[in-house]
Amino acid sequence: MRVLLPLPVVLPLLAAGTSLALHRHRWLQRALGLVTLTAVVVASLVLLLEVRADGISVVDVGGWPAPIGITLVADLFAAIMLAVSTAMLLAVLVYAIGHPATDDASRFFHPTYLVLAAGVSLAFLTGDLFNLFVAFEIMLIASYVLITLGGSQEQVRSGMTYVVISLLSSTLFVTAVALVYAATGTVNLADLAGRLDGIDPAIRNALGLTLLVVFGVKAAIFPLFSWLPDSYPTAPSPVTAIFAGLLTKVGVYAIIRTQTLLFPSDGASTVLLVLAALTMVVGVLGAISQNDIKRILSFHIVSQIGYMILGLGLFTVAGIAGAIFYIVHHIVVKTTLFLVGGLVEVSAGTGALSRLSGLARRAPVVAALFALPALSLAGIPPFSGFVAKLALVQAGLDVGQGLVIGVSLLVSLLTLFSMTKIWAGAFWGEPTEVEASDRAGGEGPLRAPRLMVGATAVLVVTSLGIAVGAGPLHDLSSDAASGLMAPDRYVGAVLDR
Amino acid sequence: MLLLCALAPAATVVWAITQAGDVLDGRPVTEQRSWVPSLGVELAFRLDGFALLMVALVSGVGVAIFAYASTYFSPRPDLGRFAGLLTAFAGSMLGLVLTDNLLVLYVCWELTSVTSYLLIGFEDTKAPARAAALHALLITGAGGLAMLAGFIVLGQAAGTYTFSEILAAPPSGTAVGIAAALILLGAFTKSAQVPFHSWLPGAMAAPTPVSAYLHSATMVKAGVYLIARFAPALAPIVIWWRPVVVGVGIATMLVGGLSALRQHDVKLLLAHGTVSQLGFLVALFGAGWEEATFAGAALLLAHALFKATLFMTVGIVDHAAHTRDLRQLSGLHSSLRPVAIVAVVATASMAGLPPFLGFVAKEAGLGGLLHEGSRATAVLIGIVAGSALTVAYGARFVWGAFATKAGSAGKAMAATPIDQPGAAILVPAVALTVATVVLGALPVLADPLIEAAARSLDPRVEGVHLQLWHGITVALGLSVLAIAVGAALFFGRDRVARTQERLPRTSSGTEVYQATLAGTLHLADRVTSVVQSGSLPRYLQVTLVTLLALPGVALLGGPGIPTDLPIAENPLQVVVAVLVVGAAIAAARARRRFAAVLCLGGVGYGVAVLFVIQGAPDLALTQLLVETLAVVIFVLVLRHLPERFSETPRRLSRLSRIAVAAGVGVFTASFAVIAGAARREPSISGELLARALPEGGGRNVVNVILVDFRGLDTLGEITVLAVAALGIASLVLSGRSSREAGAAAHDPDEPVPAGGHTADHPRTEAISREGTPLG
Amino acid sequence: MGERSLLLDVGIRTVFHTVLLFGVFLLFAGHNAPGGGFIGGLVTAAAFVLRFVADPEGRSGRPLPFHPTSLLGGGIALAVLTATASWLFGGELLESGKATLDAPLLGAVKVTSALPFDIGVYLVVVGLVGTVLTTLGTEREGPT
Amino acid sequence: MILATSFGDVVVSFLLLAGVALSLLAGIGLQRFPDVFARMHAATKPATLGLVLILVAAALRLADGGDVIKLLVIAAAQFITAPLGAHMIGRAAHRAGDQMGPETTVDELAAARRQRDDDD
Amino acid sequence: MTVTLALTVGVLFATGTYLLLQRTLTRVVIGLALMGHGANVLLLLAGGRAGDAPFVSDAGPPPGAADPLPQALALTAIVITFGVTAFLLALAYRSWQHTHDDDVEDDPEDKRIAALAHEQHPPARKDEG
Amino acid sequence: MRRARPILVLWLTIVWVALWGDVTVANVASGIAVALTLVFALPASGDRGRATSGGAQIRPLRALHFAGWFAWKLVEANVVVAWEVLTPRNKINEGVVAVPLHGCSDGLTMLVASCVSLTPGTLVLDVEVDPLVLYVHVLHLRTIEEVRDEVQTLEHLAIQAFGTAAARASLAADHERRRSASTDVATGKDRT
Amino acid sequence: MIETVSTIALAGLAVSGVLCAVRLIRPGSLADRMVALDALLIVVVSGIAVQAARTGDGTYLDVLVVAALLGFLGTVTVARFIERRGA
Ligand code: NA
Ligand code: NA
Repeated sequence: MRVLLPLPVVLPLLAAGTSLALHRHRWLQRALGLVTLTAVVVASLVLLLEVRADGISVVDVGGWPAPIGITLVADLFAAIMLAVSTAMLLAVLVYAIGHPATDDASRFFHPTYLVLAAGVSLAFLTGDLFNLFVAFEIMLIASYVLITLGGSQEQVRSGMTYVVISLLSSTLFVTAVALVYAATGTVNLADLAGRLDGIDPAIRNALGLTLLVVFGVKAAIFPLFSWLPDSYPTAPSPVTAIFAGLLTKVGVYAIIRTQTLLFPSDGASTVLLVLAALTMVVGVLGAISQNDIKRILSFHIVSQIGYMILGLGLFTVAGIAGAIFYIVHHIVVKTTLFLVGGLVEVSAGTGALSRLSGLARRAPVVAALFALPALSLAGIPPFSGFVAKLALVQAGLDVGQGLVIGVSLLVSLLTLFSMTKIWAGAFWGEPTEVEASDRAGGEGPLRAPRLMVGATAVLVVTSLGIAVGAGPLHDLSSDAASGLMAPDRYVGAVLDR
Repeated sequence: MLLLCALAPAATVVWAITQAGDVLDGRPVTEQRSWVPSLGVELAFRLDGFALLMVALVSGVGVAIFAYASTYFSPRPDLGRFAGLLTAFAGSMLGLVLTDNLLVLYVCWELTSVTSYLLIGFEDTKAPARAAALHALLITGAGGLAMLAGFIVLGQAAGTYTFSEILAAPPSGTAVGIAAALILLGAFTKSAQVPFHSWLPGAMAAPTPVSAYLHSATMVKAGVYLIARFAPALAPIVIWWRPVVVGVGIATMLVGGLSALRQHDVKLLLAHGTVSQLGFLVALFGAGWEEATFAGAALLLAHALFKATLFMTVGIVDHAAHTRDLRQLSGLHSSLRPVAIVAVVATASMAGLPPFLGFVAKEAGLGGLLHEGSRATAVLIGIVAGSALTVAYGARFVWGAFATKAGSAGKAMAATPIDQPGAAILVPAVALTVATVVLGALPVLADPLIEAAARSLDPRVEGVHLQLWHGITVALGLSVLAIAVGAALFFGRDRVARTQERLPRTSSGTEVYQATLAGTLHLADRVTSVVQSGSLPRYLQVTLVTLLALPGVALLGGPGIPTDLPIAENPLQVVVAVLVVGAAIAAARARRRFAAVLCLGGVGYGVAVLFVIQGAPDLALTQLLVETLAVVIFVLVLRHLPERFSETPRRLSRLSRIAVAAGVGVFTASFAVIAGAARREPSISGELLARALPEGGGRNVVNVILVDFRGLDTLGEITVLAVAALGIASLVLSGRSSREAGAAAHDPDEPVPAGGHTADHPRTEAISREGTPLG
Repeated sequence: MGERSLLLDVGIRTVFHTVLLFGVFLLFAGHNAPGGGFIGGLVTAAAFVLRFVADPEGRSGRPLPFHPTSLLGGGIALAVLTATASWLFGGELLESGKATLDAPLLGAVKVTSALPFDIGVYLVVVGLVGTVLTTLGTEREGPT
Repeated sequence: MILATSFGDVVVSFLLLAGVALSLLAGIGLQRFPDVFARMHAATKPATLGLVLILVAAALRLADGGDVIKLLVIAAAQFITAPLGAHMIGRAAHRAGDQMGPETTVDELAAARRQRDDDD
Repeated sequence: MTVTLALTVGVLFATGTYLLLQRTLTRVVIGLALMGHGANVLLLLAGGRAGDAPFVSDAGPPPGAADPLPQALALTAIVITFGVTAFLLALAYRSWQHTHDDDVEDDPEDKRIAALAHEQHPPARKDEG
Repeated sequence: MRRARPILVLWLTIVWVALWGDVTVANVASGIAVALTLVFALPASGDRGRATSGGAQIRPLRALHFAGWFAWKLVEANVVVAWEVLTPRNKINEGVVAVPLHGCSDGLTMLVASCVSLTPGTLVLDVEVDPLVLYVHVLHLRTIEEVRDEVQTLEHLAIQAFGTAAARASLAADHERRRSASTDVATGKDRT
Repeated sequence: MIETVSTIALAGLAVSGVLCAVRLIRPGSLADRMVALDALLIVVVSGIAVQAARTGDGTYLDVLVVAALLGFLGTVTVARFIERRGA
């Protein structure tokens, strides 16, 4: 276990350095990336099993016991997030390699992508507030580079929005760390849990809300989300897909981790529930108003972050279990949908609904690959999104939060509406000429590269698997949520050894 | 392909028959698999009498529909898709009626909505079909979500999601009322009850087999199914249940009937008729009275048989005559005689004429209601009125589709030319008609099934039987009355039409739906244009205002700013602070890029001195070096840019910027001192200081922290630096490669340089006084 | 146009090696005195910036005697390897090793694994600034 | 390096005060002189000399030989870099056309430049 | 923790915010840098009183040693901010190459929707189904 | 420059040892190693190939003379500028004077220019090479000749103190020539 | 004695620093700001040197070395690159 825990951080970093050295050999870069991420996925899965069996796993980096050194901690929540995220990283890498516009043409793609993987893993595993900041920065700098990889005018414009907003939130993060340290004298999360307990509740609350704002920007909750739909759609498809699947969820992870461990609430948190409702509503309304597949999907990211925050805001095991299940489902499905968006762009030459039509006839495979996750996204049974929604609705109604649950159900209807907009706009209708695609003119069937389709199909199957295996997975989420609702276990595992 | 798919419902029929013995004897067949037990989702199935009736309906009519569809469509490439969707629908519908778990029921319910969406939009190149598909999906979807909430409320009140257990021992309390209301929303939308009925006529954009199957025989019965199941249990508990459900049913029956009389498209006429009949069913089941329930079960069967048949005939007419407008159809009674006969029989059943099944069912219903005494009077009146309308629109349908119409100048209208269809297409319709006739004539054949169905809904159903002839009864009298009024309405159809014209037009459900949709779209645009302004300054402002609004406000409730703070620890601190503050303000006010950068440098050096005063030499060194190198990098970039900041109109007024800035400043400063004063325990640094030399092997504790205690931070940090370097290289190199590409072939997409910054016009003097360039 | 200045050239040539030396000193001294990989790296980088400022176009030879990307990769690799070395041998990640070598003439030399780690840091910092110089630094002015 | 305490203190004090006086001169000069070239004469140069005096004072107070050599390095560096900075700023200012005082009569650099531009 | 330093932090944040809320990227970067300075000073403030440099002699740490941990954290933060700022400047340069300006433009798609939203009537949209 | 390398290595070694604070075998050895590494692995970017860039020889007495002279000028100039700063009246009369020099190595040119610039009241704005001309900004300009004289004297003293034998010989020859010509020295402008 | 003198010295440097800062902050030509920044840095270095003289502690001398060797880098770079635009 001690060997396993740091692997997801260390392996990609080592590989990133090596990949940089191999920048003249794209095939070696590709092989290295695939091998490394495969190993990381395996390690993460084994870690998940071990944590499930043996409880929280802790490694003191450098052999320095907490709170002197930095501690890596894998509880069930972290292990789940790690396993899902690394699997997505691997799948998207395969897709990127298969992309005909060769997103990995840049010799910087592979090293940066690996660094992104390391950053995401570290964010999940670290048990230290400042190290979490560092993890965020690793992840963000890699994302800055990836989102502007082509250097086109659009990318640069939207990249600026993304970088500046992220930089502001990073600065606020440092500020928050400073304030927390001023009040407590430590940055170790487990240590903080005890020390924050002793200070004035108003100050404690203000610190919690400061961190909420910091992570809220990354997680794209209302009203801090606006950067996301402006920036994500301009990146290359694989990059957008992995951002959409992972990055905001790292923010959500941080919110859940800090709010449950450091600022646990006795009952439902009104602030979180209100934010959740607004996030859901405003996000979906934004999606409805859009006319481009990636932009629509981007707004849905926002909307669905609201569901996750809703689960947290209930502050019950069921609510948080719902949130965790929702996150897992969302990571897979949202990544898939963006990959499909990329398939549409590759095969039809555009993602604008006004210029797309009749794809169901011309690209039936793509249509099927879209339809399943789209239904899942809208919470239509029997797909994973339904189970996720069901878990949250049950949890909410269980504690009498009918209003916010009502909002969430309305939003899921609007989500369905928005998905039909893509479906009707792009897949239904008279097949039209393909734009800007030299590979398939006329009205014949459209083709996308096999590797891309294959990677997407694997993810679609995965999302179906989540639905089929929803029972055990929800049990797992419940266990993870129980762990989060009992912070003493985490604190004990880190401090008392 | 389609015939092959018919094997699936056929197999279901066979299976149902094998199970029928037990079920008819009142022993439900059950089966259970686990799915998400922690959420109460169990794949529990239970075949009781009512389920058996529904299964028979879904799969029996299903076989007919598949057979019909196989001849209905001319060969086309997407028939496979059609067959798949139709099969998927049939499966979902079977699941819906078979499951004994409310949540699984919801699953199937939504699946039928989705397959319905895809089937209505099957002719996806036609915009009306797409719109109708969406309409149906949104209405039934909305209702479905309400129903889900209702299920969960109910399930949580009952402690189980097992349907049969809840019905056996229904919970009580306000929660159940809420649950009932929510569930009814689902049922009403699905079964096209007023005021949610508008989607069903629209759904006629679907190919006729779909209309026949989903939108008359099966899917739209799902709501009825739900009401039938719940009514016996909930009607006694929820006080408003009976008036609301029955009232809605009657209203729907009347509204549907009246609308049917207005239609010119015979398919739409049937659709409105379906709405009306669904209302009838809801009224019968909704009361939760035993005999009405029994009658409802019978009508359910009868309706499926005659309405599917009628749709099939409409499809044949449509294919043959290439129109469904009754003003253009004429003389089909002779050119399509077999079709006309089938249609007439089915219509007669619908209109409740003996000796068909429809009559038997209606008689049972009227009789049952009469047994309920005075409390059912209003219901009876409504149903008789509705039945009269049914007779009228039934006649209108037969006349409209098949009669030879009066043309202009008193002559008969010329017969509509037709393409004579093959005989095979009529086979399924004939089969269903035979059932209508046989079961009408020999109701005893259907009686065990109907009785078992009714009894599984309400165990109190006892000793009720289907009969063709009850003797001269009040019920028969009411039937005769209805037929007479209906006939009068048909023959006075011109006057009826004129009267309907004169009635004030209330806004129809479709208009409300469309207005809601448009309103939602507009709202979405408005909201989005506010929150998603596209302006970076606005986003930043929102972020910072949120900071003030959440933690800022929370801080106001705290202990306040401590009063015992020292002004400074060292007089120099004050001097340097003043310097830093001054340089910061100057940086904020500077109008030229380099001036701002130099002021920033001043701030950086000042901060370095603050670090020195604070006792942080490493930090001071780092700050000094970083600041210097930052200035260099600034220069490397800014040398390309114009000397002065462009003063383009700003989105945010100066005042609002100052306000936010002041707020943020006050917030951080006060939070800093408040947080500092809140400290109760010493920091962990005592340990660090103590262990740095003996265990870390270094005297510079900061360095030991960086490379040892917190080496992971440092590892991350250099990763950030390395990737930043890659990013810089990537950006600059992308510029170079695009420039090279541009040199090779002048790229027209490359933006033309903004005016004033061309090579011939060197930018304004760099070194000059603020204000005038050289003064 | 940007003429070079003889005085700047000579002045920077005069201090260049001293700055470099100071950077190296800070790197090595950092564990016990102010300094360390960052600071040493920044000072070293500043030395190259000095040389760059004197001769931005690189008319008298390459501004950097190394390829910055290799410094970045090498630095990261060195740091990660140091971090993982003890871990691979059964210790914790980033666990520092300490040893005292008896070198001829030099006497007892204390070696800690913190040093190679810090050298990695040092290389990356120099690599970053070097990258800036070879990219942003060598862009021609004027409209593209 | 350690002088007799009292005498040493006097010397150190003198050096410190003289250095600070020069530094003050720079500050005042920056405010009083009329144009950027004049201010350059007033600012960096006295301040540099002042710094060197202070460094000498510090050298007298610091016991450690290494520290004293560091001070030497600092002084040397200051002597080399201060005029370089002044030269570069002055050159840039002159090229950018910053104005000298109104009484300026001779500018042979500007003349030389004009000449050279004409030749091109 | 002193009034002076707290005020300094406040002013750095205020001026940083003021610059941040503008359109020109250069100003935004400078604003972020000022806020970064504020955050770093705040981090140091969080360590408590000023003190001697945290260097340990054989006798142990000086009794009045400053808290070393915030120093290390601030150092890390400074260097990270430096790297990111350098990248942002490169981005500003690339933007200048495209547009010959470093103003951050509004998102065009957002502007299009805002224009739609402010039409008098709800937009007539075809093909919603 | 090659000849200067041993001096550079020596200087760096001294600085290294000084930085570490005590003279031990380890420090000296590592100092030499580091110095050699730096000097040979990272040579200063090349000079501009001018003939005048040469080595140096130090003559201590002359050097002392130079230093003394410069120190005196420095103090004097500081006093003058201090006076200017502190008195209310403004006697500033600025000008830029072209000062043609005899010509010497880059290092010596730098030395002379630095000394000029370090002295309050004079500042080297620009340098021309081949032939060598310093453009000196003067705060209190009385005559152009006075400025030229002072700077040329400084150069003279510097070459005497630090120049190579060849440089000194060339300087002497130049003096001879100038004395015999005994005419006005051409202005910088004329020379270009 | 040294205590008193160095306090006076620091006060004097503080005044000088403020005067330099005013020139940096006041609107003026870029060259003016650069001169002011240069002078300010020297004053700061002087201040740290005074502090070193006062305490006899050499901890901060490295800061001085860096400032003296590299402090001019910023202003020289600015000067080096803006002069091109002026020319
Ligand atoms: Na994100
Ligand atoms: Na379209």
